[in-house]
Formats: sequence, C-alpha cells, structure tokens
Amino acid sequence: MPLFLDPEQEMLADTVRPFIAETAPVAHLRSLRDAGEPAGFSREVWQGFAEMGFTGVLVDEAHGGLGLGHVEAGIVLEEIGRNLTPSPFLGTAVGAVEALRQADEAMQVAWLPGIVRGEVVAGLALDESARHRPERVALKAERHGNTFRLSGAKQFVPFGHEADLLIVSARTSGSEADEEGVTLFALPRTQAGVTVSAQRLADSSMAARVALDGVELDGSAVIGEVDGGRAVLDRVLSCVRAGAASEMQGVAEGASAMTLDYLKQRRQFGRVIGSYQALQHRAAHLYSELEVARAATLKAQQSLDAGSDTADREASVAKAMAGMASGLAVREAVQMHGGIGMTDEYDIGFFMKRQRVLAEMFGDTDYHADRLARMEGY
Amino acid sequence: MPLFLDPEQEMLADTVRPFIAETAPVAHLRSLRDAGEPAGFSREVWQGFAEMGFTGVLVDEAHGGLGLGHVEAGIVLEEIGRNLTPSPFLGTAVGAVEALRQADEAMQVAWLPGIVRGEVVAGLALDESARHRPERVALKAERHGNTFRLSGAKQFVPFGHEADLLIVSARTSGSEADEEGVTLFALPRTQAGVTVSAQRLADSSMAARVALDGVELDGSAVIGEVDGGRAVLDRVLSCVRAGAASEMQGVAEGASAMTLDYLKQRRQFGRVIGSYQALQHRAAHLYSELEVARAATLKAQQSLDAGSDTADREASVAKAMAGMASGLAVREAVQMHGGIGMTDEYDIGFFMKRQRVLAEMFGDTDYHADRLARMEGY
Amino acid sequence: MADDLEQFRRETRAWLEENCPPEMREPMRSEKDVCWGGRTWTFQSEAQRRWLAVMAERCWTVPDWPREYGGGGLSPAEAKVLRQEIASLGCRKPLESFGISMLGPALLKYGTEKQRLEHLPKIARGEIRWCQGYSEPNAGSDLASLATRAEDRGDHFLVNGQKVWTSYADQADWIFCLVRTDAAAKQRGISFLLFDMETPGVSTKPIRLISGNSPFCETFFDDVVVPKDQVLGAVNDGWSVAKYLLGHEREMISGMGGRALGPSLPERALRRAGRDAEGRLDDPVLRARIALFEVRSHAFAAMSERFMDRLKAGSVHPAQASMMKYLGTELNKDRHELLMAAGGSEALEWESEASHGGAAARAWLRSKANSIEGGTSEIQLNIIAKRILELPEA
Amino acid sequence: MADDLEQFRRETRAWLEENCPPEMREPMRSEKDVCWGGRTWTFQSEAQRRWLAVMAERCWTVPDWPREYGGGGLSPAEAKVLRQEIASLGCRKPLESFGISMLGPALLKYGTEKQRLEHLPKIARGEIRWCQGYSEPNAGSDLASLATRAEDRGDHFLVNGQKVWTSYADQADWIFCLVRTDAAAKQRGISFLLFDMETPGVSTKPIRLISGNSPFCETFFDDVVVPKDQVLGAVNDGWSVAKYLLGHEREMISGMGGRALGPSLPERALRRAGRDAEGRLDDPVLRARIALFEVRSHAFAAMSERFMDRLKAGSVHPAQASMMKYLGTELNKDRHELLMAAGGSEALEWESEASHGGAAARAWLRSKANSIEGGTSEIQLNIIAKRILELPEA
Repeated sequence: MPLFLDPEQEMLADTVRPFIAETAPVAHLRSLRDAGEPAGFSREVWQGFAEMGFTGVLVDEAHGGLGLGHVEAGIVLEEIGRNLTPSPFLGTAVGAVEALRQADEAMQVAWLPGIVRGEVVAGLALDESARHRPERVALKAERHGNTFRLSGAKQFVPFGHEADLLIVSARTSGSEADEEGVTLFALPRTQAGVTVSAQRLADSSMAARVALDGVELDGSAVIGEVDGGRAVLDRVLSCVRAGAASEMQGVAEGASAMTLDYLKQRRQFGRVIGSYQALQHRAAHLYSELEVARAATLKAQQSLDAGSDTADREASVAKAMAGMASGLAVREAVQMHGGIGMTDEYDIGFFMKRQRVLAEMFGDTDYHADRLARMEGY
Repeated sequence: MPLFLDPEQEMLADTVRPFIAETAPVAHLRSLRDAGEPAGFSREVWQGFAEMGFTGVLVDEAHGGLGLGHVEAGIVLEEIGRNLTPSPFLGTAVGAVEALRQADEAMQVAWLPGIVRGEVVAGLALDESARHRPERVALKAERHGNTFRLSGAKQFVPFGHEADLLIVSARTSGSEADEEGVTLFALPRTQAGVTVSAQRLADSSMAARVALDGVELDGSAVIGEVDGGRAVLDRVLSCVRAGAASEMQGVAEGASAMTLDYLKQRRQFGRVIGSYQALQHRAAHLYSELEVARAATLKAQQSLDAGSDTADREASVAKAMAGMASGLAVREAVQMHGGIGMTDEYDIGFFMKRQRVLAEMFGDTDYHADRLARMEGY
Repeated sequence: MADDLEQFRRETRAWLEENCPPEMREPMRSEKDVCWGGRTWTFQSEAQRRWLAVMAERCWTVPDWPREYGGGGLSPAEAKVLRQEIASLGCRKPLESFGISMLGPALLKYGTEKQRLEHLPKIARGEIRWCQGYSEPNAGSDLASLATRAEDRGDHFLVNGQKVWTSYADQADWIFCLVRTDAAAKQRGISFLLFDMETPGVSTKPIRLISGNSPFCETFFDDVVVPKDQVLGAVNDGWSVAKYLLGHEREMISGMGGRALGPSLPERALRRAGRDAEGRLDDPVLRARIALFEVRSHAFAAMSERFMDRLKAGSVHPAQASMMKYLGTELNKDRHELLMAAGGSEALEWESEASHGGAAARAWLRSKANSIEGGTSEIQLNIIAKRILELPEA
Repeated sequence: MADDLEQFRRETRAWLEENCPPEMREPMRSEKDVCWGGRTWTFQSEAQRRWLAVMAERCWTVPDWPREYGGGGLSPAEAKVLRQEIASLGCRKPLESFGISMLGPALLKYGTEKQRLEHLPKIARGEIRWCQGYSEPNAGSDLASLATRAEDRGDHFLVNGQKVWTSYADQADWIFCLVRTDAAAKQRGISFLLFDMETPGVSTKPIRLISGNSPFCETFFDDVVVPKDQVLGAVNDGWSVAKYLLGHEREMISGMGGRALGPSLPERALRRAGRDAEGRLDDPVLRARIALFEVRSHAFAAMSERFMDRLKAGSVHPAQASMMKYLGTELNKDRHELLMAAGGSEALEWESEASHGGAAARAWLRSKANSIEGGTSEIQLNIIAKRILELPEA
C-alpha cells in the first residue's frame, strides 16, 4: 500500500474539511469556553458528526457504521485538531469502538449503534496517576460467581463526566505491575457506585476523575476474556495514540497556517517579517518536521488497518514524533506572533493549549521514546 | 570573589596568549601530524612551557612552582586549546600535580621539581573501559607487607607512552564498584611489568593503554592513605574536568574566531555570507552559549582554588556545559565554512577533532549530566 | 578588607535572622506572593508589611543606591554578601519594583538633582509604584516608529496616544513613558516623560492573556498635561535613556532563568513522577532532559553572577544585557516546559483547587511572553550579532 | 492485481534467495564494501562480481527503467515489492552509481534517443562509472556564478576551467558537467555536457578530507574537445537539466538518514556501554538521547517511504527533495554524533586495528559533508521557505 491517501480517502478529506471548518471552527471553541459550558463540548456538533457518519467511521457496516479504518479516522481527527473542535471523538469513535470491536456480538449490539447514531459518548478510563502508566492497573475487580465488584479510581478521562459508557481497565488477578490479570469492562456511567468529577483543563476541555466504590457488573460487561484484557488494552492504546497524533497534526498545521499568514502580513522595520531569513529557516525546519510526523502517523494507521505486528511500535513512534513536531509548531507560532499571540483575544494561544493536552494524553514523547527503547531491547 | 579575572590573572593571560600563539600555533600541530611524530607532542615546546613557569603553575613556591591556582591553569589551558597545541599539560601540570599535592613531602620532592623544570611528563591512568567510569576500579594492588603488586589494565591515558610518571588508581580492598578500598599510586613508567602501547587518536594526539603485570611498588609510592584514595581521586578528577573545560573553551573560541572571520569575508549570491540573518542568529546563539560555558568553568576553578565544597558539582557542570557549547561551536564552524571546511588543507577540521577528544576525556556531557542528577538525588 | 567583609557578613546574617519574619522565608508559591508596594497596595499579610518596613528603614530595598537618595550605600562587595545571605536564608524579596530595577538606574544617570530627590526615596520605600510605557500597537520590537505624541505647549507638553503591554498600569501610581516630541526625526525625536497616572486624561484597560491573567494593560492618553520639568534627560534624547533602561530591564527579566523561587525542577518532578527501583526519577527520558537542563541552569546561574559582577565593575559590553535577556528567558521557557511534562495530566488542570487554580499551566503560558516582552529573542540575537560579533548589515 | 503482486513477491523472494550470494547478505562494514563498477573496477570478491552480474542480467540494477534501455520495466508497485524483499533478505545493493541515481533520470527526461541508447544500458550493467562536475572553487552553493567555459568551435565545444568536489573523479569513466556557453547570461547561459574522462586535457587531483580519505577531486579541463551531440538538453538550458538532477541527488543523499547499513545505533551502543541492572543501556542520558533519536529515525524511514511512493506517483512537490535532503543529512550527522558518544575513547582511535583503522571517527567526520555537498542545509531551507511556504524575498 503506498504511503499516501488513496482517492477515496482524499475524497473523504475533501468532505470532512469544509464540514468541520464550518460547523465547529475555532470560534466555536471560544464561544463554548466563554460560556463556561459544563459539558466542554457541544452535543449538537456531535450529532452533526453522527449524521455525517464520522462517529461510525470505524464501526462495521453490520452495526450501522462506515466500516472504514484508522487512516479515515485520522482524517477526521486531523480536521478536529485543525479547528480545535472540542469533541469526544477520539475516546468514543476510536478508543471505545476499537475496544468494543474486540467484544462479543451482544455487547457490540448494545453499544455500537448508539455510538453511530451520536447518542452515546464514551470515555476511556485507563490511567490511575497523573502520568500515563496504563501498564499499571491497580483498580480491583473482585469476582463472585458471575459478578464483578469494581473498586478504585481512574483519572484523566476526557469528557468522562458526560460519558454514557466508560471503558475501564481493572485488575482481576495478580498485582499492579503484572502483565497478566487485567480485564477490560464496559461500564455504564450511571451504574451505582460510580462517582465522576470533572476538571476543566487548560484548553477548556473537560477531563474526569472516576471513582468506583464496589460497582457491580456481571460477565456481560467484560470485553474479551477475563484476565486477558492486556491485548485489547494494547490495541486500544495503539489506536488512540495514532489518533491523538493525527489530532496533534491538525493542531500543528492549523497553528502553522495562521503563522505563515501572519509572517506574510506583519511588517516590522519596514519589511514583511516573513522575509527575514532567520524566520524563514525556522519555518522551513518546522514544515519538514511536520511532514515527518505526518508520514509516521499515516504509517502507523495503515499498519493498524492492515493488522501488521509493527503497528504497536509505529503508534509509539507516531505519538512521540507528532508530540515533538506539534510542540515545536505551537511554540514557534506563539513566538513568531509576538505580543499579540500572548493575548486571549487572539486564537493562537488556543493551539498551544490544545497541543499540550494532546501531547500528554496516552503518553508524551518521553514516555514513548522510553517505550520504544524497551521494545527494542535497550 | 568577583567572577572575572583579577588584574594579575589578566596580566598572566596577556603573557600566555602571545607566547603560545607564537610557539605552538595550529601550524605546529599540523607539522607534528604530517611528520607522524610518535610522541604526539613536542618536548621542545614543553621545555618552553617550563621556562615560562607554566608547568609549575599549580606547584607551590617551596617546590619551585608559581604557587598559583586553577584559574591560572585554566588561562594556560584555554590558550593551549585555542592553538590546538598538542601538550601533556592537563595530565601533568594539573592532574598529576594536584595528585602529588595530596602526597607526603618526600613524594612531592621526588616529582614536583622535575615537573616544574619540564623534565617530567605524567599520565593519568584512571579509566579501565572505553567509557569514562573512574568510580569503577578493578586494577588490583595486593599488599604484602610494605610491598604492593599491581595487576590490571588502564586505557585512554593521554600521552601515557611518553610519560615518566603514571598516576594509577588501584583497588587495595573491596570490589570493583565499592566506594572505599581505592588507593592512588605514583608509578614510574619504566618500572618492571609496565607495558604501554600508544594509539593515535583522531586529533593526532596519542593515548596509551597501560598493562600492569605484577608491578611491584613499596609504600612510598602511595599517594595519601591506603584505601583512602577516593578523596584524592575525586579532587584530581574535578580539577582535570574543569581544566578540560578550559581547553575546550579555547578550542571553541579559536574555531568561532576563524568562523566569524570567514563569515565576514566569504561572499555568496553577491553578499558577504555573514550578512545573512539565519547565520547571524546562529552565531549570536553560539556566542551566548560560549559565554555561559566560560562562566561555569571559571566558577568551578574559583571554587577549586577556594576549597569550596561545591567545586565537585561545579566541575561537572563546567565539563558538561563546555562540552555542549564547544560541540556546537565546532559543528557550526565546519558547517558555516562549507566545502572548504571539509578539507584537510584547511585548519577548521582540527578544531572539530580536538573538541571531540576533549569532550570524551574525563567524562562527556551525558556522563556529567547523569552525575549531577545523582548528586542532586534524582 | 576581607575581615571587614566577614564581619559585615556575620552582622548581616544576624540582622536578617532577627528581622525577617519566618513567613517571609518560605518559598513564594505564585505571583500572588510578590509585594509590589505603591499607594493602593494591600499587604497580603502582616509579615509582608513588616518585612518591607524593616528593610526600607535599613535602606536595603536598594542596598547599593547612594544614601542621599534612600539607598543603603553598600559597596559592590557588601551588596553581593547581602544577596548571598538573603539567598542562603531564603528570604523573599521585600519589594518587587520597576522603579528599582528600571527607572532608578536611569534617574541616577540622567535625572536632575530635584528629580532624584523627589522620586528615588519613594521608590526605595515602596511608596510609589511605577509602570513603563514603551510599546505601542504598531511599534512592538520597533520603537523607532513610536506614535504617541507630546506637543510643546510652552510650560507643558500635551500628550495624546496609546500604549500597550504596560505592565500593571492599572495598579501603578506613576508612569515613565516614551513619547514623540519631533515628528520629523525617527529615534532622535523621542523624549522620556514621567507623570502621575492620576493626571486627567490617563486611562487603562487590562489585556487578558492566554494564561487567563491580566498583568498588562492598554494605556490611553487623552490631552494629558505634563509639566516640562518631568522630562528625564534632554528633550528629543529619550532614546538614550530608553536604551540604558532597556539594558536594566533585560537584566531583570534574564534573572528569571536562574534558580527560580520555590522547589527546584528536580524536586517538583520527583513529587510527581516518583522514583524507580534504583532511586532515580521514574521516567528515564524526562530525567535525562531535566539533567541536561540542570547543567544549563547551573551554568546560567554562574553566568548571571559573572554578569552582575562585571556590571558593577563597569567591564561588561552593553550588548551583553541582550545576551542575558535571551538566555534567561529561553531557559525559563524550557523550565516550564519540563515542569509541565513532569506534572502530567494534573499540571493541565486550570481551575481545580488541587492545582492551585491552574498555577502550573498558567505560569507555563505566562513564561511564553518572556522571550517577547522587553525585546524579542530575535531582536536580542540581532543585537548580539551586530554589536558584539560585528557582523555586517544585509 | 493484489494477487499478481503477491505472486511477484513470492517469485522475487525465491529468485533472490537463490541468486544472492550469502556474503552479499551480510551488512556492509564500511564504504569499502560498496560496488561502484566501471572500466577499471576491481571486484572486492567473487561474490560481489557475481551479484552484480546476475542482477544486471535480470535488469534489476534499475528495476523501474524501461526495458529498451536496459531497465527491468517494473511497475511502481512491483519495484516497491522488490525493494521490500531486498531489504527483508538484507541483500546489499549490487551497484552504487551516480549514473543510476542522477544521470539516468535526466537522460530519460532530456536525452535524445541516441544518447539514451548509448549510455543507459552501460549504466545499468555497471560498465561505465560517471561523476558529476557542478561545483567550482567560487561557485559552491551558488551555481549561477559558474565560470568553466565551453567555446563554440563549430562542430565541437572547447572546454576550459576547473571543478571541485567531483566525487571519485579519479575513478570515473565519464563526467556530466555544467559549463558556461554564454558569458553574458547568468543561469540561462549554462549547458550540460557529457564526456569521457579519458579525453585529452582532463586531469584530476584528489582532495584530502578531514576524515583522512579522498572521495572528492579537483578536476581540471584544459582545451578539452567535446562533440556537440554530447550536450544533454538544449544549449544554454543546462540549468533545467541540473535542477531536475539535483532533486534526484538530494533524494539519494537523504536516503542516508534512514536505517543505515549494519547494526543499529542501539545495538552498537549496547556493545560499547553494556547494560545496567535493569537491562537498560548503561548510560541513562545517552540512552534517552538515543531513544529520542530513534523516534526521529523511525519516523524518517516512514517519510522516505512516503516520499518515494509519492515520487513514483508523480504527486510530490519538486522542492520536497530539498526537504528530504535536509532531514536525511542532518539525521545522519546526529546519528554519527551518537555513535561517537556511545563508542567512548575507542571510537576516537584513528589507526588501530581494533578500530578498523578509525572507521567510526572517519565515518563521523565524513558525515559532516552530508549537509554541505549537493547543496547545503541552508540552501535547502531557503528553497523550502521560498518554493513551498512561499515566503517573500528580503
């Protein structure tokens, strides 16, 4: 498969791009933010996404979705990023759907059509500390017959307070750092014993802390096999990492485009500042970095779609590389905008804030560089 | 003490600078290199250094030296660096002298006057692997009464094949990684059982591998206390690290000066290339980095002279910072020179080679950054 | 001499130990702990009030200014000892002040005796808080295209125009301000005025930043009357005063790159990330990045010490202030990037109590202005290239 | 279609397994293992000779050139499969050649049928080794100020002048060369000539580099007679050919940034530094720097794949070759810096047997030329800024 979008994918991009730019541009984020909207995103926009089929991009046609792949999901995420659209897309349409695809038919029927129709929002409850360490699972699920009692806490669950469904990693045997003994559950947020408290983040999105106090679920809530959740978890993580890389790519491209425009307009000392060679070289370097990140992300997504066993490593490479490139993009954007870029009135700061949140989500560059090193045995 | 050279130190610099520039400029290195001189340095130049008092800069006046400090030694080293003078100064006049200053009077009388007169060259035999790990000492010194039998090997001993005296760290008790149980010896190179093989390095200097096969020394060869060599070793290392930072500073300043000249002369696309803003910003950034490195090195040397207990940490900071700054300096120098900088005929490549050797010597930036982290408890 | 200094050190330490309230020896937690003084200042605590009072009485808010203007009259060596002792006891700065760090040196160099006697003692005691009016909407880094004009009306100037990025203009008592007194000349037609912010015609409007805070204002002048004896330096020579003062501003801002207030970066990172089995920070790549940063940070602290020492000795190239500004601000930005990385998702919180109202994220965003305010990093690099390295114009 | 490709993959793999000698599947240890071909080539081994012979016979030294010119005539998809299978078996390149990577594409685009038929098959079989004469002593990155002149003498040109940085000119059989055919015009007065290095008046002098090796020459032309049918493209339009070809050169050089020959950087580092108690590379800061580098290196490998795929599909912006060149060469320099750091003092050895005659240090120094030859990094950034980002001239 050549490493560029095929004609159908290009067509999808041509549809997605104007739709999101019109429905949920940066001004949409600003108005939600100014209104202090407690959801942190718009259900109406989400419904619009559903009508376009986006929410079901990864859902197979049998369950009402488009039956497409991670490359296509990445196309949507890139536009979400470019427009800074506050959206539970990554957690729901990529993370939760990917988890549910590993579940039995009953569970798929229970949840997927709702996601496709835009009625269900999902949150990934995988982290237990402020730093991404999903391989450590302490939240306990004690089994009594066909019942599991879940107790423990998760944090940094994007839009978890609004989620209808939580995908929760829990320990059914062994201890915190063990490879085996992890089970994934599909947990309705309204279940008794679930407490969710939302936190506003720097980018004005919302993330939740989730506390489970003896929450009871039966076996039908188990995704995949009991004690065999690690493989599902790893797959879900690879998918959302690649997805977050796409969203960061969009954020970076959006910030860069604004900055290039600014460089071509703003005059100082009698010249357009974009004519200064020092800025030109930095802009050219940044462009190159972003192209590299784009290739790495597309590579990971193609591999995820092809079921290649290099996909896991490639997703870490993509997340790490996109983190570096997009971090550079927003820092250069703010610096090159000068004073005006520091004002809340101007949009460029929003890009910096969203990039930071996405860079942290599902592991930052440091985490993934270390992970890559461990994978490669050093 | 203000953090700049005092008038006497400035005067010393004013003396050292023209002397070394005339006696041993870069052309001197080139001629030694072209001749394939097996010593790797000139005894004549060394004698000239002695006549100027440089070799005894750290030796107290009672033993015929100038009785000055590490700031002054750094002044000499900076000019050695600027002129790429191949010289055993760092190992002899800083490392060995500092070790001998911790020894008893008899040993001082035995070696210091010879160093002052330029008759004795010394080598530091502290490393046992290709990577600087002086805290690991496996070379064994077995005690029998007042006799020690030394067996083992050292490497990366600058000019060790020409050294009259080797300062050797050896293990008198405990095992390789133990803090205690290290003893420092003053070992005449001609002692039976010592085998020295010299290697030419990239900068055309020479470093030796030293093999000791049952070398016998009596107690008078012990520097400081038996099993108590760690403190002496640490002090010696701090001193040569700060010294190497000074030498790197000189290398970097020499390379930068050549490059600035080139930027002001070389024309391309109808303009002097130094007028291109991208190069100007890089040159300005480099200048700033070198100023930081200079301050860090001077700080360490002042502290070494004052006996401050922060000197050890500061020496690591200086070595690490000077390594970064001078590495940037030589890379920028070669790149900005373009094709001509790649030719052997032009001098700039020599600066890159010498910087690399000095950067490695007594621990590179990675080593010292890690050391700093451990010192500060993380 | 050295003995005198030792005695001074002992006395200083004893005095500080006796007079600095314990609360004023705790690390500052945020910008809110800074004492700025001025007519309308509300002290955050009795300790803060007392600490300023005793230091002002001893004239140690400005230890090296001459005694006749409210300064401590200390020698450079004594002033350094005082700084060291303050640092070693961890005493907070009794007074943060643009009057001290910026205007004061310019008044000492360019002020008339009357101006010095009027303004310096009030600055030293923290009675008058100053702000700086340089930048304008269309003159960011490019001060020569300044448009705020001051018309000569005989005994006074009539000032009209607008400033931006005026730090804390809404809380300041007086402003020092660049205005155009000759429309024909570029840099030669600028003058340096001092006036009360309560003068009729002066108004301010805070600018909300990406950090959510508003440390800067837009400041408007509408027929503001300024008596002529409130020009600092010669009319049309404000540029010289401004340049001199910018050097001091850069110094101050560059200071942020040094060892910052409160717990060190490694300490903060350890709190968040914990330790691995070998006791190392439990994120090996982050640890390495922090270690490499700390090398720079320690080295920059030495650089700052050296710069200050040479400044006092008068042996520093004036453009080195640009270097300090460049290095210090870039370092501070890097530091906040690492702090955010160390803090993980909790550092992203914006309003929660646990995050002290998003202190980490807001400080991180605030740091991005460091390399813009007081002349961008790009401007500083231009200055170094041209004035120190003597590289030619394009 | 996909099935055909799968069959092609199986057949290709089987053929390679049968025909590629085992020695030619070992990683190259140094530049000495490269096969350049040409009239005077001495094969390093029988395996090297045989591997070139079988690949040339199958026309797979140039798998995607048309069959009539000695190429394999493969589709882009098939050519990619062949590359993948070669990579997966670790087969060495049978032939390294500027004829293949640079001149060939230009001949295909600009050559007359006669020129193509004369030169391309010999390039494909490795019979003629080409070198490139672009740079001159006073025209490094600035080709427009080219001075080597070719006077029109009716049926031939008379060439006089000097080139520098001619790769392996002393070992090449033919040269492709930029000369000035119109002194008045700048870029418009340049022509692209092909001629035999044995033509009277051609001489070469190797340039010793800082690595101690001499891969480049100065090349002198003294009344060299070149028949007029040896111009590639139109007279005075050599600039177009050169630009087209530079794109291909950049591609080739950028390839060096990818996964290099032989053991990976982490493997080499492990050999030198060993492991700590937790099995990690026993130098935590170096390990982190390597890990961050490996992220870039893997990502760049994807970038290279993408670039090649888009190039074959004709959908790449021409200036993207500059980006590849910039990224690939900078990455390769970084890689060698890390290799030197990992190697410690042993990597500094210059002549010893243990260091294979200073292989590490010499390769490190050699890598520094990557960002200079074929257009400096600065030139590439200029091109990206102007042609892709459309930033204005100063």
